[in-house]
Amino acid sequence: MSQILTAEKDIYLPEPADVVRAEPMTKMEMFFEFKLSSGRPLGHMPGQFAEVAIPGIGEAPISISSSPTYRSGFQMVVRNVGNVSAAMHRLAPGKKVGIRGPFGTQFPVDGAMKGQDLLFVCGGIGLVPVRSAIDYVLHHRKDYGRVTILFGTKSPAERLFVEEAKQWAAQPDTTFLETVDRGDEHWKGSVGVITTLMPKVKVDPARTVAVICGPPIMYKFVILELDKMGIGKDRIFVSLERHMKCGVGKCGHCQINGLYVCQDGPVFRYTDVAEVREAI
Amino acid sequence: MDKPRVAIFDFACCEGCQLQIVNLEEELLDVLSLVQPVEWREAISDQSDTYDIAIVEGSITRPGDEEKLRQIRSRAKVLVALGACATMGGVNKLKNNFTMEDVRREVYGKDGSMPHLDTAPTKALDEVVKVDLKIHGCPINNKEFAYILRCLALGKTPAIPNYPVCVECKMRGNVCRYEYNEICLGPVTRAGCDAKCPSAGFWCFGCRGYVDDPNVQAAREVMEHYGKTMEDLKGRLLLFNSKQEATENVK
Amino acid sequence: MSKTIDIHVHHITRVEGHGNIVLRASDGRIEKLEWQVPEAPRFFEAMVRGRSFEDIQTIVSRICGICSVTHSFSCIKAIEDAMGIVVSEQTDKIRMLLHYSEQLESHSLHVGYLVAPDLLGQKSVVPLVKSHPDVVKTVIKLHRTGNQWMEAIGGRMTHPVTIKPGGFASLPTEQYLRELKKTLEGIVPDLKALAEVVLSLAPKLPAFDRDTEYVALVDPTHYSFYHGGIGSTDTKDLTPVRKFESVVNEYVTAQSTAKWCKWHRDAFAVGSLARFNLNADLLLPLAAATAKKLGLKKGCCNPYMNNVAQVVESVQVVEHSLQIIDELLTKGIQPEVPKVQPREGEGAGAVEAPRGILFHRYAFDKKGHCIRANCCIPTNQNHANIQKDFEALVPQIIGRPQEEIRLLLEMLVRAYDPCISCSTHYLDVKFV
Amino acid sequence: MSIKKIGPAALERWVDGLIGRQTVIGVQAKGDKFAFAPLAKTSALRLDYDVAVTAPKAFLQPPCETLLRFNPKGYESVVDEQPFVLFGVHPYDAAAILQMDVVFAEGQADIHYLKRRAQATLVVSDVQQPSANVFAGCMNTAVLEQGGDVMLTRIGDAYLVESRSDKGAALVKSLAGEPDAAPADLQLRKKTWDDNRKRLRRHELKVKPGDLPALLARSYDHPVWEEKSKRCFSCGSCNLVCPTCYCFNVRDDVRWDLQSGERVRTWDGCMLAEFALVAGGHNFRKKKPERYRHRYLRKGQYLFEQHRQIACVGCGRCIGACVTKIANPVEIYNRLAEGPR
Ligand SMILES: Cc1cc2nc3c(=O)[nH]c(=O)nc-3n(C[C@H](O)[C@H](O)[C@H](O)COP(=O)(O)OP(=O)(O)OC[C@H]3O[C@@H](n4cnc5c(N)ncnc54)[C@H](O)[C@@H]3O)c2cc1C
Ligand code: SF4
Ligand code: SF4
Ligand code: SF4
Repeated sequence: MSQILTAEKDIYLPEPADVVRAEPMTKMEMFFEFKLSSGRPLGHMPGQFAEVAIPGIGEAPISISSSPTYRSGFQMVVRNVGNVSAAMHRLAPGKKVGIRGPFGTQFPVDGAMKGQDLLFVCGGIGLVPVRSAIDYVLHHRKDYGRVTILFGTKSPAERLFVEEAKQWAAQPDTTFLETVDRGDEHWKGSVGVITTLMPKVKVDPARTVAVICGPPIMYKFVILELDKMGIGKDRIFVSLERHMKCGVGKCGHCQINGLYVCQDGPVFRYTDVAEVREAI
Repeated sequence: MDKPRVAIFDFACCEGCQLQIVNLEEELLDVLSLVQPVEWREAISDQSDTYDIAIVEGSITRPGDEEKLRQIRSRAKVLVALGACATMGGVNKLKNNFTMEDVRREVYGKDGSMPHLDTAPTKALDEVVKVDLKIHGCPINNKEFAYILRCLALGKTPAIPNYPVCVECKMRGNVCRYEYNEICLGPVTRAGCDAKCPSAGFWCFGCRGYVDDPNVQAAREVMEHYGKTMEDLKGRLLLFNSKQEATENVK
Repeated sequence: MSKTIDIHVHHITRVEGHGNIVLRASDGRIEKLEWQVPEAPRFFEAMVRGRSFEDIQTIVSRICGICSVTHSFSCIKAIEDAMGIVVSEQTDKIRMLLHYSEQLESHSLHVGYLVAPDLLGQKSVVPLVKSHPDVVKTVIKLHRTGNQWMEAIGGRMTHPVTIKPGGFASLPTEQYLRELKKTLEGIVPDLKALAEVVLSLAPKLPAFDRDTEYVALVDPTHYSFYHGGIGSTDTKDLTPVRKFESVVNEYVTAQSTAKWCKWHRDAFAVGSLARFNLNADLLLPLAAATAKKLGLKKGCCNPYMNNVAQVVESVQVVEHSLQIIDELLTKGIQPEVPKVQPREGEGAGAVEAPRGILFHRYAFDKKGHCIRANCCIPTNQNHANIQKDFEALVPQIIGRPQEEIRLLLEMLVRAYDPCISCSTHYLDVKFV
Repeated sequence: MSIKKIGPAALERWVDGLIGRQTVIGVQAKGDKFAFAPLAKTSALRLDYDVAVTAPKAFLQPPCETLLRFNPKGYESVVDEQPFVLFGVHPYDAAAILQMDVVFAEGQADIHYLKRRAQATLVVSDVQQPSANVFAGCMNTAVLEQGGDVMLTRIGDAYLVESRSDKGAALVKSLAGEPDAAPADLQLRKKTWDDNRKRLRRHELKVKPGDLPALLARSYDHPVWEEKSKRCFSCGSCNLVCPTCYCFNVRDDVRWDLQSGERVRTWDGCMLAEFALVAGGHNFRKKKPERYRHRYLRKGQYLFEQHRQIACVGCGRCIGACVTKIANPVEIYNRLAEGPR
């Protein structure tokens, strides 16, 4: 029989945080560093997200882009697409926001990924959450095998973390490849959708774990390629996005069939969603 | 930051929407804390040619009015259509079911041909110029007007419902008008009025216009179930959605 | 010294709808003096053809945002006349109650928001907030009371939805009526305060009399807004509403998209002053005392005094509403569901809009679809009279500075509380 | 705890006493229908009602409620802590409330619901007059054998009053002097329950509720979704009248100073076109059949997988509320049970 539980903590009450850095990255994306005003660390793991609140405007779920190994605060990258994101773009250091979280599942950096070769496949802003895992892995470099990072954007102007990516590539046993859908007069790199990069990488499917994050349309095609490479479905992890209001499994918006993206995700093992019809 | 300069204009309409602004009573002062009215014939004596936001009420029913509206558009950074007449032509569109000679003769008899009684098929503002924002309703809901104004001042896109009136009707705990065999347009009409009419025991006649994807075909199919005819449904759809495409599709 | 006056008030402000004042004179000789109405005609009478009797009120309410309740009632009464429907006493009383809410709302809007700025030397109500905060507070309270009262019984603040042929879509609860009674008792001091303000400003109202025919509804039992036949100060007999065309005698003029009217003379006036001149003996005690205090006497023919009559009427409607509420509460509200079988026929209805008598006529076919309509609105009935007032007033003031002349003419127009947006007119009605 | 038997006069005395002490939300006439609303006098109480237009959940998760207030200093929680009695809740609606209790308490507990719920005393009343569309008998919710604070059953002109919790005991304290129900009365109550299990079946479900999750799980591609949803208005009525639906939206409203205001939550529904729409315009359930299917699957399969309870209590409100008559779960379940055509 049910009983009524009572809790004192209001799960909807944001905690104040200070804007430490707010810097434009591209035309549409802005980089932020926040610090909880209480000084307490956020306590997240790579792949998790938090709800960012701007009084009067609303709340939006935003991935935490920095690794927990980065201790002076936490970082986010926000694309200006609507009300909260636009209001965030108007923020400057010294301003405050509200934070709830961290919420959701994490990339299994201490589980399935440990000791394995890693293949990260990111489209556009999908690099943002994955960056927390990349940084975490590179921070504990010895614990993992080969690291390959594939990154695709629509155009050169939309590339994210350009300087950091150079440092990733400079790490031992680490490859960073990128491509753009459409180049411009300065672009000398690869042109084509992200799947065109995949034949260029050689992996040992038996010891590789793949992580995918990007726009909805990308998953199907990348998974087909991974399948061709022989990487098992249970060795693939995806991070998914849905409409989300509460972040705590109540509002009903983020359901993918029976799964809640805010609780069961955003990071899913592909075998757990492969048969879930609305997932990918 | 300077307060945006706002001018309010009206074309053919009953001016009920402007009245709703007046009906904000002391909140009008709050409105004035956010914007500076520079022209508003119904309430103040000033008139001006320079403004940032033009709020336009009423529909276009005379060729000469199109020119005036274009002029307003060219002067305003933002053009807001206020109320059903402006957003979709309103009841004035009923006229379009007749020829213009016919309506002139019907109302003015043999004098109907006098030049100052000239009239043309009714148009909503966006049939003449680009409209940046629509404030729905006949009349508008002044709480929504106030909300929209605050959103704009905050730099926020206001959330204008894109779901049917039934949602608000259920939230208010009403008994559905269909239970009394009345034709209610709630299921195809855009919410945002707090289901005012069904809450007062009257059917929704669609004064906020259709939702983006109205299932008019379904409305047609249910008529028989309630002992009504297509004509009954069309007659009601005509009030505020006359000559709009989706109505036309109801054969 | 030759002096030329050229006044062209394009779209006079602080009125409903569009009207122009044109005056051209040189050396005291008037060359052109016109009250023009360029409002876009909206052709309501043509548009309602073919529509069901159930939808007519929804349409014609939109003739005017300020007197939508009145339009609704004239329309519903005409439909009921055409279909032989007699409503219950309860419905009749609640309708009067709803109708009064609009009188209070409109009168306080007009006196407070639109006219007061003239008398207090401001361009709008906005600066009054600082200069005369108490006046503004009183006006807002009265206006809001009227609006909330209208919304509670009519379902909406403007364009009511509860008024149906045969009765109401939903009835006010007894609890609401008790609350309303308290509210109305509560605004009596505010009405008195408003009367004081008007009293103090009355000397600023221009002294200008012109012998005029006044026309209004007259009912022997009470100061009427909703019942009765058509009365005139020029005759003792009442004309039945069904014959209203013989009263208004509409005609088209090049000056106006709205039609003009005349009855016993070349023009007549309707509105608060007309009602007062015809019904003053039936005022309830507090309203009668207010009239006395403000020096308003039966037979007054200064059009500027219309605003004073509006204040008296505001008191009257509140006083009468309190009586009606008591009567309703004594009997208790009985549930009633209007059921109407449409039938072929033709009928007319009239009620008093805040700005004067309003007539509607409709003819229906067997299925209850409208085949013909005619609406004659009060502002139209006043247009010719405004012109006549102009012609009498201007020679008296022609020597004054142009700005002053202009203001006096604007004030005159505003005194009539014109509601020009209701441009709907029909000529040569022939019903078969 | 003993079960009391009280006559109409005692009932009136009792309820009048309650009204004097706290807010009592009781079922009353609303035109020719019934609704829960604050009760002013016992004579307005209509325990013979068929179904309340709006489910009593509206008093636990209101259509619009303030979660937080904010001002330039920050956010603060707003919780409602006024005690009240929900009087006359039918067993199926009570069953729905017991489900909501689980939803809002599990995982991260929601204090806005829970605090309000903790203040509520639930007086459950057996159905006297089955409504036109009720099928609670098929969903095992026609009778509430356990749960709630007080259970009322009408026996002839009298009521049996059973207190089922400490809160219930406190509520019926003033009835201490009333006679205990005799064994024959309890027999009659049992008969009423047995009857109600049979009577509250205006629609007959041809599958056992326990078989629904599996049935739904294999019906994802059934043609009925497409077929029926052609007539769907996406009006959400079926969601909003449902006593077990709890999905919500959250939005901020500011005052004129543009700095202070409220974060409010409102009812929402998965049938509404923009329920799964994200910024940038991608809609994860863009088509009507997808949303239509989701509603049935969520109630009968997804939520069952989560809580082991079917999120349908057979109140029949959705059947009546749907203007185009496509929201009848029994019809859909029976159709699915017939197989893939
Ligand atoms: C787990 C997760 C992680 C995310 N991480 C990032 C990130 O790191 N950086 C980033 O820029 N964006 C991220 N997003 C997307 C971001 O949440 C949306 O772009 C944001 O909600 C848009 O809010 P807005 O107020 O700016 O737009 P609005 O003006 O609110 O318009 C967007 C509309 O979609 C609704 N909506 C609700 N949830 C979402 C959603 N998840 N996505 C899009 N729209 C939504 C809004 O309520 C609204 O109706 C993430 C989303 C999820 C679910
Ligand atoms: S009354 Fe109208 S708006 Fe309300 S639920 Fe019924 S159809 Fe929808
Ligand atoms: S219920 Fe319908 S007619 Fe009434 S205000 Fe709302 S949209 Fe307009
Ligand atoms: S009530 Fe009917 S029409 Fe409305 S969303 Fe539900 S199924 Fe569709």
